[in-house]
Parts: sequence; C-alpha cells; structure tokens
Amino acid sequence: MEFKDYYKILCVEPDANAKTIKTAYRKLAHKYHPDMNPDEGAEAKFKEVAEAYHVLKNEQLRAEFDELRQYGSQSRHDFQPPPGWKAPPNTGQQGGSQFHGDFSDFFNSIFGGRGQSHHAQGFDQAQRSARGQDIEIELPIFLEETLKESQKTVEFVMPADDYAQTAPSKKHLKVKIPQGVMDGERIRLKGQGKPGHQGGTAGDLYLHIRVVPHPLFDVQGHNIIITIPLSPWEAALGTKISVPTLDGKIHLTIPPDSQSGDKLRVKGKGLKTKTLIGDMFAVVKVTMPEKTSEKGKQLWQELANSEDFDPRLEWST
Amino acid sequence: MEFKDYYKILCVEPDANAKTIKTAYRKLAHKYHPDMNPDEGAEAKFKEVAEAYHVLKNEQLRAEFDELRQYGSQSRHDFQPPPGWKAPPNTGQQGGSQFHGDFSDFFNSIFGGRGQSHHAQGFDQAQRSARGQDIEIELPIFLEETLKESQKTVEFVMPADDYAQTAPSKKHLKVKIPQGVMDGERIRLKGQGKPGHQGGTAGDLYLHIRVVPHPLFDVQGHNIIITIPLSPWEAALGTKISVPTLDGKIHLTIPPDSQSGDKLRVKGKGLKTKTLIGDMFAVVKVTMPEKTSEKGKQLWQELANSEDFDPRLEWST
Amino acid sequence: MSETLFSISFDELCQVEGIEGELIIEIVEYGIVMPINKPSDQIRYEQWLFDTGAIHWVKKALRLRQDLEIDWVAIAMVIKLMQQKEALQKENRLYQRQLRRFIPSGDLD
Amino acid sequence: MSETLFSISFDELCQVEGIEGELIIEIVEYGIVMPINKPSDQIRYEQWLFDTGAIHWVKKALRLRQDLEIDWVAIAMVIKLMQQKEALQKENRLYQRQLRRFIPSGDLD
Repeated sequence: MEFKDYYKILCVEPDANAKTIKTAYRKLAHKYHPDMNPDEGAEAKFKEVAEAYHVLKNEQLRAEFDELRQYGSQSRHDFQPPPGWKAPPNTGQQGGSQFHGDFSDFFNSIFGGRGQSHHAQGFDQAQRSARGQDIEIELPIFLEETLKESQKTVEFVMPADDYAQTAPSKKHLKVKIPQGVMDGERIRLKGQGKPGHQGGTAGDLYLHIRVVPHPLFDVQGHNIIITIPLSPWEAALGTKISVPTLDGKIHLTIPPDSQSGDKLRVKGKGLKTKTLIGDMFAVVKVTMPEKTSEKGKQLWQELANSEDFDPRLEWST
Repeated sequence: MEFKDYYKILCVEPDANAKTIKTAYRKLAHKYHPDMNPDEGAEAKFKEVAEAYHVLKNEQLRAEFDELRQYGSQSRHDFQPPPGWKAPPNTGQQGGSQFHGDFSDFFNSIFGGRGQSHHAQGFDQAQRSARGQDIEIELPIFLEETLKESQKTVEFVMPADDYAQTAPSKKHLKVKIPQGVMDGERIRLKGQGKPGHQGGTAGDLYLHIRVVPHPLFDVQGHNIIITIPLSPWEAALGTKISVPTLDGKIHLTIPPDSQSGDKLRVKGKGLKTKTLIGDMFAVVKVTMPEKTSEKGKQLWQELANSEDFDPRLEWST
Repeated sequence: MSETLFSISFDELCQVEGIEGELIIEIVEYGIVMPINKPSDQIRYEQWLFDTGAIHWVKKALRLRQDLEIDWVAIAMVIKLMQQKEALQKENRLYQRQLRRFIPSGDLD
Repeated sequence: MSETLFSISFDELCQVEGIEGELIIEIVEYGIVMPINKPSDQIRYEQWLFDTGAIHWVKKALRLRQDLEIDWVAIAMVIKLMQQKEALQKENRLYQRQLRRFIPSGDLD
C-alpha cells in the first residue's frame, strides 16, 4: 500500500492552519469535482483531495496522521501501519455525499470506519436515519414505446449492503412505463432502492429515461421530423408514397415541383401524452441514384438542354 | 418623485438586522443580476435592489433614510425632501461596478453624491485613481475583411464626463484591424476610452468583433463551408462550375453521380491568420427547378422508367 | 409490478436526503427548484410536491454545498447555469442529428 | 491611426480595474482566467500578459463578487459555466445556420 501524504495532495505545508487547508482544498475541489469536470481521472483526483481534507480538517484525525506520517515517510511505497496501530475494523462506507465516505485502502487501514461521519451539517444521514439509498439507472426506451403505456423489465445491480455482508446482486423488476415519457425525464419507483437498515424504509429507484435515437425520426418537443428521400423525377412530377410513422405507414402526396427542404405537416402523428398530440413533419430531400444507366445519361443530357434552370442564381446577384 | 421604500424593495421589516438585509439582498440580486438574467426589466430590478442595499447596509445612510421614511411615507407619490434637508449637490456617477453608482433620482435627491463610494474593498477606483473608464463597443466585420489587415473607421459615443460638464459626444476613430480576427475576439485600443481625471490616464476602447453572418459561407473554426446547389443533371453527369470563395472565384469539378450532402474540400480557401490557413468545404445540394416544361415532364417520366432506383431503400429494411 | 411515480412529496424528500425541512425551504426560496404546485402560493410547504427531475437538482445542490462549501446564492447560480447548459447540449444534439441527415459525413475535419 | 492590441499586461490590468495585484493573482490561481504566457510557469506575475478576452471575464468576475458577494470558488465555477454556455450557444448558432441551408423554412412550428 502506498503512503498518502495528505499535505502534498492539498499542496500545503505540514504546519498549515485550518484556514489555509480549507482554502487549498476548495481551490482543488472545484477544479476536479465531477459535477464541474467531466474529464477522465477528475473524479479520482477529487476523491483523493476530499479524503485529504477529511483527515486534515479534523484535529484528531490530523494528529494521528501526523504521527503516522513520520513513520510512513520512511517506507513510502510499501506502507504498513506500525505494529500495534489500532485500526478499528472497517465498518464500510456510509451515505451522505456520493463522494465522501468512499475512502482509499490507505485511509481505511489507518482510520478504519472512524471519522467517516464528519459530513457537513444536515447531511449526516447515516447517524439519524437508516433509510436505504436511492439508486438511479438509465433506461433506454424506443420512441415507439412512448406512444402508449408499456411494460418493461428493468435489470440493475443492487449495490452491496452498507452495513452487513450482502454482496452486490442482480435485480429484475417489472415496471409500467407511462404513456408520453420524454427523453431526460426521471421515473420514481418508491421503495425499490437500497433496503433500509434497522427498520428504516428502503430507498427509491429512479429510472432516467433515455430515448434511443431513431434511425428515421428526430424529436423536437412533441413533434417528430422525418426526412423523405425522393428521386428527382418524383420531386418533379409529384408522387404518392407510403411513409412510416411511429404507428404504421401512411400515404403522403408529394406535389409536383417539390424542392429539397420542403416541409409537409402530418397532423397528429407526433408524440402523444395524455394531454397533447404532436405532429410529424416530412422534409423533402432530393436524392440521386448511385449509378446512371447509358440511357439515363442521354435523358439527363436532354433535360439539361430542355430546362431553363440556373440552380446557382443566388451566386450571381 | 416617488418615494422609494428600500425596506419594501428588499422585502424586509424596518427593524431587520444587517445579516437579514444582506441575505434578502443577495436572494434578490442573484435572480435579477444582468449577468444571470437576460430578461427585459431584470437589470432595472437589480439596480433598484442594489440601491436599496447600498443604503440599508450603511448605518449612517440607513439612519438618514429612516428619518426621511417617516416623513416620506405620508406623501408617497409626490415625494419631496423636507424643507431644510441638506442634500449635497449631485457630483455625478462614479466608476467601480457598472451597476453601483447608477442611482435613482430619489437617491440623488436625498443623498446626493454622498455614499457613492461604498464599494467593496478593492474596487474603490474613483477615490484611488482617476483613470478613465474602459468602453466596449461591438464592431461588425465582414468575413472577407478578416483575410488581410484592413482599415475601419469606428464610430462610437463617448459617454458624458463623470466629474465635469462634458456631454456625450460622437467619436470617430480610424482603426487597423489585423488579419485573421475571429468572431467574438476583442481588440484593445489603448487610451481611447474615457479620459482620465486629474492627470489620470485615459481608459481603453475595446472592439468586440462580430463577424456578420455571410449569405453564402458558414464558419467552423478556420474552415468555411459553402453549399453548392446543383441541378439533378449536373449531379448525374458531373460538371465544372465556378464557385465563389472569400477572395475570388475558383473552378470546381463535380464528378458524375454526385449525391446531395457530398463534401468537396478546397485546400487553403478558408480563413487566414498569420500562422494558419483553413480550408473551404463545398457541400452538394441537389436542387430542383421551380417549374418543369412539358418536354421536361416527358423526359422525367422516361427517366423514371429507365432508371432502377429506390430512394427510400432504407425504409424497407 | 412496481408503481411508477413522477413526483415526490416534501416529507419524502426530507427523508430521502436526511435533511431538515428548513433546508428544502431554503433551496426553494433560492429558486434552485420549484414545487410543481407552488404557483398557487396558497400551498403550505408541507404540501409541496416536486417532480422527479427536481430531486436530481436538489441532490446536486446538496452535494455541491457539502463538497465545495459554497453558499446558497452561489449554488443557485451554479445550478441555474448547469440547467441552461444541459438544455443547450440537448438542442445541440438535435441539430447535429438533423444536419447529418443532409450531410451524412457529419462534422468537418 | 490607433494601435490595436490583443493583450493587456499585469500592471495595466491593475490600473484598469483599480484593484490590487493580489486580487489578480487570486483570480488566476482559481483558474478564472489564465495569462497567455503562463504555461512556461517560470514567468513571474509581473510579466503576465492577458488576452483581451480574458479582461472581459476578469471584469465580470469582479462585478459578480461585488454585486453578489460570492467567494472566489463560486465565482470560478460560475465563470467557467458561463464560458461553456457561451461556447455552446455559438455552436448552436452554426448548426442552425447550416441546417437552414438545407431546410430553408428553418425551425418547426
């Protein structure tokens, strides 16, 4: 086990006072906090900094650490607590912030479960209540599934018990997904989170809805958008085509002389909630064949000769 | 002049202590601060709140206000300071924050220029230095102008002098705009801001570059993007076209069987700085004629018969 | 079959986070989150209902306060900006997806 | 003809805002802005140069501190988020403009 010099981690001198330590911690913490820094490694760095602060801001822990530090600084890379060091058994991690209470092996070997409840005021869940923690998982949903109430089987891993000896376990849960859920919404399943301790109620399970990007449809509010590829002759002559919607095909009339980017509105074929129904917008996209036959080349040439059309008129003005 | 009840503005009782007043101010201020709230009216609301706090946080000003308040609350809508009230002459607004020091007529009528220097520590510019204020203006620039150093005449309004009696005045300034300026950059013109006071140096003028959206080109980093409208026959048969760039036209070869969305890279025709030159990307957009001739319709029909092409193949898989 | 909910009550929220009701009232006063039944203003705080998205931000606010020791005004500003950022990112993804339907090769490089 | 500059020195910045050099060092330490010649790290603060965009953020940081009485950690977070928001808005505008070249009628409604 590597010895962690908490002073070095916070970039402070070993004789720094409480205020200096706090300032140093906050300077580093806001840089690496997972809510502020999505970079890989930032969270690990934050935890290290938080652990250092957790020890150094507490007079008693700091005194114990100082004692150990004199001993530990001699055997930096293969640190063992001195013989007779009374590390209480690790009582495991406890609630509060998702970051505090998640300490390194080094910390646990010297402090054990002690000092893990020094959370800021108001957060000291572990001591006041034994309600189980909430769990949040992402739930991918297909756009089509949002049209009506659906049933899903949700699979997730229930983390290990905080206090006792249960291992992480796979859970299956049948869930009713209401009509009209939107991307980014959260669904709450009361009491399906971590079990409580000593008669406390269980936590909740949150399903964070992620609507899977659809190969054909884009979502904008309650409306959906579909791109309609047309051959140039379909665009020129107009046509009737069969167009997919979220619930089955419909027939759509393309007027003659349609243009790339033209937008057709199909009422009521968007997303549905209990209170409102969105529309579908069909956007024309003129698409060329990958290859042209010899006959085709000839016809294209004839069109070029016959039609009076400057597609780049805007460039000459 | 309307009487302003600073207590009401901060939603506190007239006997509120300093801490309560500070909390009340901050609660309102963060909601309406122009850096946080772009809504119309937010800035005016913030200024009102800031003025109330400015008075109530200062013991002496608060005492004076309390005295006036008993008098003023009787003539709410047509408030005049009591006869003999010693309002010093208004010495005008002073620097610091762009919000503090911009007080209402009501404030000026009772406090005059007094109490205007109660800025937070470190900001007390007006008392310690008489350097003129910086001015920032937006400078619209055409994309073409960024390719090489250019000259511009900048027009702006020099605000009225803080201390003396000069009125706002129109200024003209010839400016060298360096090659390669980018949208959002700021150019500093040293000493062209507000004149200093009592031998102080003048402030600076900042030009905030706004590259005017171009009718043809979009900018992405140092590259520019142009959409190339092609007739379907040009896309099918290929062609040579003349394409505008930021500095003159170039010839571009469109290969046969080009597709909407195809992207051609034209090296070195993007934006230019002293150290690097971007590229131009030409994106094909197949465009239909607005009208089709009778001959054309016949040819389109023949093409439809001759070519084996399903533009919506992706829908059937 | 588990019951699905889209809200959480004031009482439940107090239990969830193990925090005082006062703290939640504070969070609401600073505009960090808004009860879904607040506008009627007659509602007493014991009757407040929050949507499940709000819980996410309440937890984030508490975490920031604990981990960074910043005060409520600052937290309110940070949370508001984070929410705006999230909305912009979502908008961005939509535009990008739409654009790719017309320029399949996507972003320039 | 006025001379155009893209930078401002440490000394000049102290005069501009009428603030102590210590405050500027603080602002840099919190990562609110970065001198353009900082990376070499050998540079003493008296030799720092800031780009003219940084000044904008320095001023905003000072204004927020004065107007809202929030501390440096909070200001650093707020400024960082504001900068990210600005970048996203810029990206958004580009996508929207590009999209309108293919769908002239623009946004749906």
